[in-house]
Amino acid sequence: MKIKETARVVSQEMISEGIYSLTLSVSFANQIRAGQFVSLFLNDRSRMLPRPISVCETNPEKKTMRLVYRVTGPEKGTAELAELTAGDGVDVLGPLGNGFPLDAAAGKRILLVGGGIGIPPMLMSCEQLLAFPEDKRPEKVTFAVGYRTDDTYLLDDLKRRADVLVSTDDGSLGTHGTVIDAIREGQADADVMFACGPKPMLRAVKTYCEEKGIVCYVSMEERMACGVGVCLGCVCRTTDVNDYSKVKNARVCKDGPVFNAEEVDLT
Amino acid sequence: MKIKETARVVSQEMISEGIYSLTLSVSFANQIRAGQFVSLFLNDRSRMLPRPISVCETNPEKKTMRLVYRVTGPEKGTAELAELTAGDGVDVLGPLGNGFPLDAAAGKRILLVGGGIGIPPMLMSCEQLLAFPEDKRPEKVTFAVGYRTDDTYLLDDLKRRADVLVSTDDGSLGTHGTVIDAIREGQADADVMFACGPKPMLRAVKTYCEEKGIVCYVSMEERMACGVGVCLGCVCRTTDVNDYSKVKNARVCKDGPVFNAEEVDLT
Amino acid sequence: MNTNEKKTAPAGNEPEMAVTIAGVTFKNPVFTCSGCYGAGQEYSEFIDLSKLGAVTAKGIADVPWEGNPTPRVCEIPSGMMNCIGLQNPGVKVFKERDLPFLREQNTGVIVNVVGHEEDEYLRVIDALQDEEGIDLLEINISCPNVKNGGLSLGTDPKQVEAITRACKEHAKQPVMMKLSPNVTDIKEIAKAAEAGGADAVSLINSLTGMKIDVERQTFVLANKTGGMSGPAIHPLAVRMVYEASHAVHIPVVGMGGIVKAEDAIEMMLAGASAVSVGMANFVNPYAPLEILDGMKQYLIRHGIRDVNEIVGAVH
Amino acid sequence: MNTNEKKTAPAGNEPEMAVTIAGVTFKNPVFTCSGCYGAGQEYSEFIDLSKLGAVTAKGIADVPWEGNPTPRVCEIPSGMMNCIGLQNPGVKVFKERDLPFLREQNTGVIVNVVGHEEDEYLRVIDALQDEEGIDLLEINISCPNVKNGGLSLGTDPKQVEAITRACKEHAKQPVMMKLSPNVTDIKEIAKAAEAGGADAVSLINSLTGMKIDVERQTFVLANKTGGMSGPAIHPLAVRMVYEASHAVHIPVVGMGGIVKAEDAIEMMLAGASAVSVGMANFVNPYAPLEILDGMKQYLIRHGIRDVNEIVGAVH
Ligand SMILES: Cc1cc2nc3c(=O)[nH]c(=O)nc-3n(C[C@H](O)[C@H](O)[C@H](O)COP(=O)(O)OP(=O)(O)OC[C@H]3O[C@@H](n4cnc5c(N)ncnc54)[C@H](O)[C@@H]3O)c2cc1C
Ligand SMILES: Cc1cc2nc3c(=O)[nH]c(=O)nc-3n(C[C@H](O)[C@H](O)[C@H](O)COP(=O)(O)OP(=O)(O)OC[C@H]3O[C@@H](n4cnc5c(N)ncnc54)[C@H](O)[C@@H]3O)c2cc1C
Ligand SMILES: Cc1cc2nc3c(=O)[nH]c(=O)nc-3n(C[C@H](O)[C@H](O)[C@H](O)COP(=O)(O)O)c2cc1C
Ligand SMILES: Cc1cc2nc3c(=O)[nH]c(=O)nc-3n(C[C@H](O)[C@H](O)[C@H](O)COP(=O)(O)O)c2cc1C
Ligand code: FES
Ligand code: FES
Repeated sequence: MKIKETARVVSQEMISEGIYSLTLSVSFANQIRAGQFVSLFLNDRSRMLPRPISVCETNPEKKTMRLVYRVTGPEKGTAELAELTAGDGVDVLGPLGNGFPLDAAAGKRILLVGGGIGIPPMLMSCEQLLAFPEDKRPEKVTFAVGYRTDDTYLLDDLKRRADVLVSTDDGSLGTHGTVIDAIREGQADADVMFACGPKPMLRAVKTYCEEKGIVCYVSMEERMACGVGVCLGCVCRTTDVNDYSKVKNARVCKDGPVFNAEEVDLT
Repeated sequence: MKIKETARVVSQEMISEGIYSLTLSVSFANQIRAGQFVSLFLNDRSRMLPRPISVCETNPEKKTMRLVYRVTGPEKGTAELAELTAGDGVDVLGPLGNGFPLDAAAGKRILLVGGGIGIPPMLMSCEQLLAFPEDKRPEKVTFAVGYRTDDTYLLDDLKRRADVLVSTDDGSLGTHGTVIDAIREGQADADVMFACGPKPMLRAVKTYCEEKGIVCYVSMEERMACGVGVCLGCVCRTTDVNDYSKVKNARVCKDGPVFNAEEVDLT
Repeated sequence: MNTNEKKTAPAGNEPEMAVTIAGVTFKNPVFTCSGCYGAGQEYSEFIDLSKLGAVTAKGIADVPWEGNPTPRVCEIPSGMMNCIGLQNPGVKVFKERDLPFLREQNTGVIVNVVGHEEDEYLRVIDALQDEEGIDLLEINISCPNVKNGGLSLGTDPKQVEAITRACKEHAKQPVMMKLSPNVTDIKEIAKAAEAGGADAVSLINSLTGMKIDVERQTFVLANKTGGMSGPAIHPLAVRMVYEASHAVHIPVVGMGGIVKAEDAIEMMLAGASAVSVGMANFVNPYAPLEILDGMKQYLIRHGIRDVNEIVGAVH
Repeated sequence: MNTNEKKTAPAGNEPEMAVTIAGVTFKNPVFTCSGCYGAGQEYSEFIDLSKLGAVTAKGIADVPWEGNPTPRVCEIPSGMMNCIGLQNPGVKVFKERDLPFLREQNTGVIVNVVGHEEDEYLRVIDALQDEEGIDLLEINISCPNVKNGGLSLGTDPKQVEAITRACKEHAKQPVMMKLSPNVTDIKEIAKAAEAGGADAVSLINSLTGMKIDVERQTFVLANKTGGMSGPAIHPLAVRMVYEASHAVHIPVVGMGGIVKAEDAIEMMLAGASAVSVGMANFVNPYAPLEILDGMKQYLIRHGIRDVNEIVGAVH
């Protein structure tokens, strides 16, 4: 059940240059699936649209969720979010979207691929996969993550949970190049891949999976208004006519953000 | 010299139901004259216009000023101001307007008349009059203040400085009726009167002063935008053609807020 | 909808909230705007749709429309812009999938009709002729995001009168023309709709604006321009509702930047017989019901027994 | 102003900021809006006026005008409304008191001319014919707050062309027509001004809105309606500047909701040759200079040597 509520800030810290980790107490913490997101609203009422942010981790007992986000610029809405401190209130709408199809990874070797600010939902995907009952647990979970430089974030959190292949744009850490380069270099065989990151990365991931016959799910990003599927603001192109829209469009917020890579047109 | 700056909140407290006392540290604290006001701006950027508030007291050594204001409603800008706490920043433009002509009271008996939220500038007028050199000091300073009920504010501050005549609308304290009733009842003779309050009160004050031959200055209130005299939003009607405007209008923010009662049309 | 069912006497000091537009009685004057509410399904997860005066469905054409490329939405001060371009699944799917859902909600149902040219509008209207449970047809002659058609159609009084007349000839349900704010004289346009036989007018649609991304030196929206909505356009909407309602004798449904009860009351005081809540839903899915509740409080506080008393009360 | 004095080569990597409009060169493209800057005096307490491209004085009529009753201003979401009603001391006092002050500031001087009907405009223009130090006349045919005249004059292309022609015949200084946004097609109006011989157009004036005090059930502004300005109208202004600048060959001065450097750059990318800062001054008296500074930073950051390069760069 989706809900709009005022969440309390439990804590916030900067975990890397311009990257913030925000823990919020929300009533729906234990209903969130990996790959889902929430809409955050600003207190400055001149800025009305939501900031969609993926959930990075949840703590169902404490009823909290952790978000990790980038401040996109000094005057931006995310800069206002970065000023929140423990005890403050922030309006949240969620949980939104469909999340990754975790069952598709049951008993399989899965690669969790995150580029840049697409890394956070991979942490939660891993958590939930590892929490599967013994018989359904994936055979192997591996992260493949790409950063710009060695100013990384969440890397320790990832390493604590599974093997991590790292790439950096400038070669200062791990494989010099893209996350696909890291995967090739690490010879990380997989049956299933979940990916979240910038469109060029998703495109490369899709191509790689096609080549290797890997089942691939990608999390898409688009500008949003409603976040719940009514405004049709956030559509992405689909390869076939979409069942809901009856045209070659699907709503990222409602039909996604996670799609089977074959369904979406990433060109 | 007028200036726009971000002032720090030194302290804020509610001093009566819905009435707040806000102390701000401002660079221009020692340049403020009694009867002048400042424009406060909100942090919510959807609400851009200033909230003009009279200065109630200054502390030139500490470079602070005290404002006392009423929250006009739950969703109003003043409700946002009431949430400020020590350390917060608030944008201020000031000092604005002309202030009371204190010299007019030198050696005279003066009545400082405040109604409702018009009381604060009277405190500062008294302060500055009592700070006159011995030979210029008024012969007598008396306050006459009107409240709605006995839920008063600033009354102790006033009493510490001079005699106070009080009226209340409901008769729960002092004279039952208007501040003019209190003045008549208190037989407070005066040569000069400074008044600030709602228009009906100012009208009554003007009539009373005409009747008694008292020199009378009133502080006017009007909706403002610029606060510095350019927009012509805040004009009041004048009895004669105004020298600046060349019509029967004067700018409350720049030519006022204090006018000789004879100059302004209070009908 | 059964009219008698809605017109029940208010209990205790509950003010009377029912309003009648074009002969149709709605439970209360709080509707939702077309394009901001899908066909009701998604927001039914948040609120009980039967508490609304009416749901206005997203604009429906005779065949499915793809709409514009993305980005389709962006933020502007105190509002948003959109250039959805009227993506919709076409009237056939609407009838089979969306309308049955709406019919079950026990709420007013308004169907928003779009087209590039007159014939397309008429085909949609024809397709809806025999459908039960449609209270009003809202004819969108004002969408700023469709190239051929849309704007020019709704900004020329002669064309407005002509298309209204044509719609009326085909429609079995009452017809409400939805007007564009991108005009010099809204009075003239409203009068043209009335002259063409419209049963009501609704306004305002979104106001055409533009945003440029200065760092990337490109338009923010794929369509270059978009329709502004939200509080930013509310004072314009109030002015136009005021002018239109004084120019015509048919009811006016007011919309544009309504986010709180005060805004809705303002619109009705200006002359609207009902109001419609648009982008406010995106910020707060409970907005329409909070607005309805706030309106009731207001009426009680002011000792007003019937919401119809405030319609056009300030003039 | 001496043109040669202004057109000095920029030092170091300072970008070239001078712009030429109607043959007059201004130091930089940041002006202040009429009605939002008096005649410069008050804000000269805050900033050095010689750093501005130009000051546009408050609208001046042939005789003093009282303007409208109060309240004349109110707050709206992300902006304000006003119904000042063009209060002004008349052209005689302007010439004797305000113009001498402005002349001394070493800044561009634009005089905004108002009237109820053509003759009144022409009398002001005639009275200014022999005045030194006026760079441009801005003819306000778009003020929404004056009953007889104002709006209708500026919304009818024929009338716009006619009054422009008449003004041009009388004016010794270049003429810039100030256009209203309350029109269906701004391109048509801009073309009419061009056809009438205008040297430039400026837009937008404020957008007509209305606000009602629901508790008191009265109009908030004494004039019922007022002109909206501020960020709320910025996307509309950008769209109209874009459309107008693509419709005519004369320069466009853009205004409407500019509060920060980005807004000004956006306006110029859309096609404005210069921009004017209005109500932003009320919120921040240093705004025009902060905007100018931000524009320079932007040009440097993007390696652009001359501000004129960004004019109309996004299309
Ligand atoms: C499903 C989804 C999940 C996301 N998860 C994360 C995450 O976990 N961490 C993270 O840092 N970022 C995430 N993003 C991107 C994030 O939403 C944007 O970076 C953020 O909205 C930018 O807001 P701003 O206030 O900084 O920028 P502004 O420019 O002030 O934003 C203006 C408007 O544009 C929207 N917008 C701007 N950039 C984007 C963008 N890239 N994608 C979508 N909307 C945008 C904003 O939401 C806002 O409505 C996600 C986006 C989507 C669609
Ligand atoms: C010179 C001057 C001195 C003042 N001094 C004081 C003071 O010392 N203490 C105090 O409590 N009040 C004072 N006021 C009144 C105070 O400015 C208003 O109560 C306040 O602006 C209301 O703002 P709001 O956010 O509560 O209301 P909102 O309704 O949210 O305000 C909307 C807009 O209207 C303006 N406005 C609303 N009411 C008034 C009003 N009565 N006068 C002027 N503008 C108004 C606001 O400034 C704002 O721009 C003074 C007013 C003036 C003109
Ligand atoms: C995303 C979006 C889609 C819209 N689609 C339609 C539409 O299909 N048909 C229509 O008549 N109006 C459409 N509108 C206009 C709204 O119905 C409404 O007239 C406008 O948004 C003003 O109301 P608001 O400010 O409350 O949003 C749309 C508006 C938005 C924001
Ligand atoms: C208080 C006020 C007074 C104005 N007076 C005039 C005027 O005298 N002449 C004129 O052409 N425009 C006048 N305007 C319109 C502005 O010049 C400008 O076109 C408009 O405010 C949009 O710019 P902004 O959003 O930056 O304020 C006035 C605007 C305001 C807010
Ligand atoms: S954001 Fe509205 S449909 Fe996705
Ligand atoms: S508020 Fe602008 S002149 Fe007084």
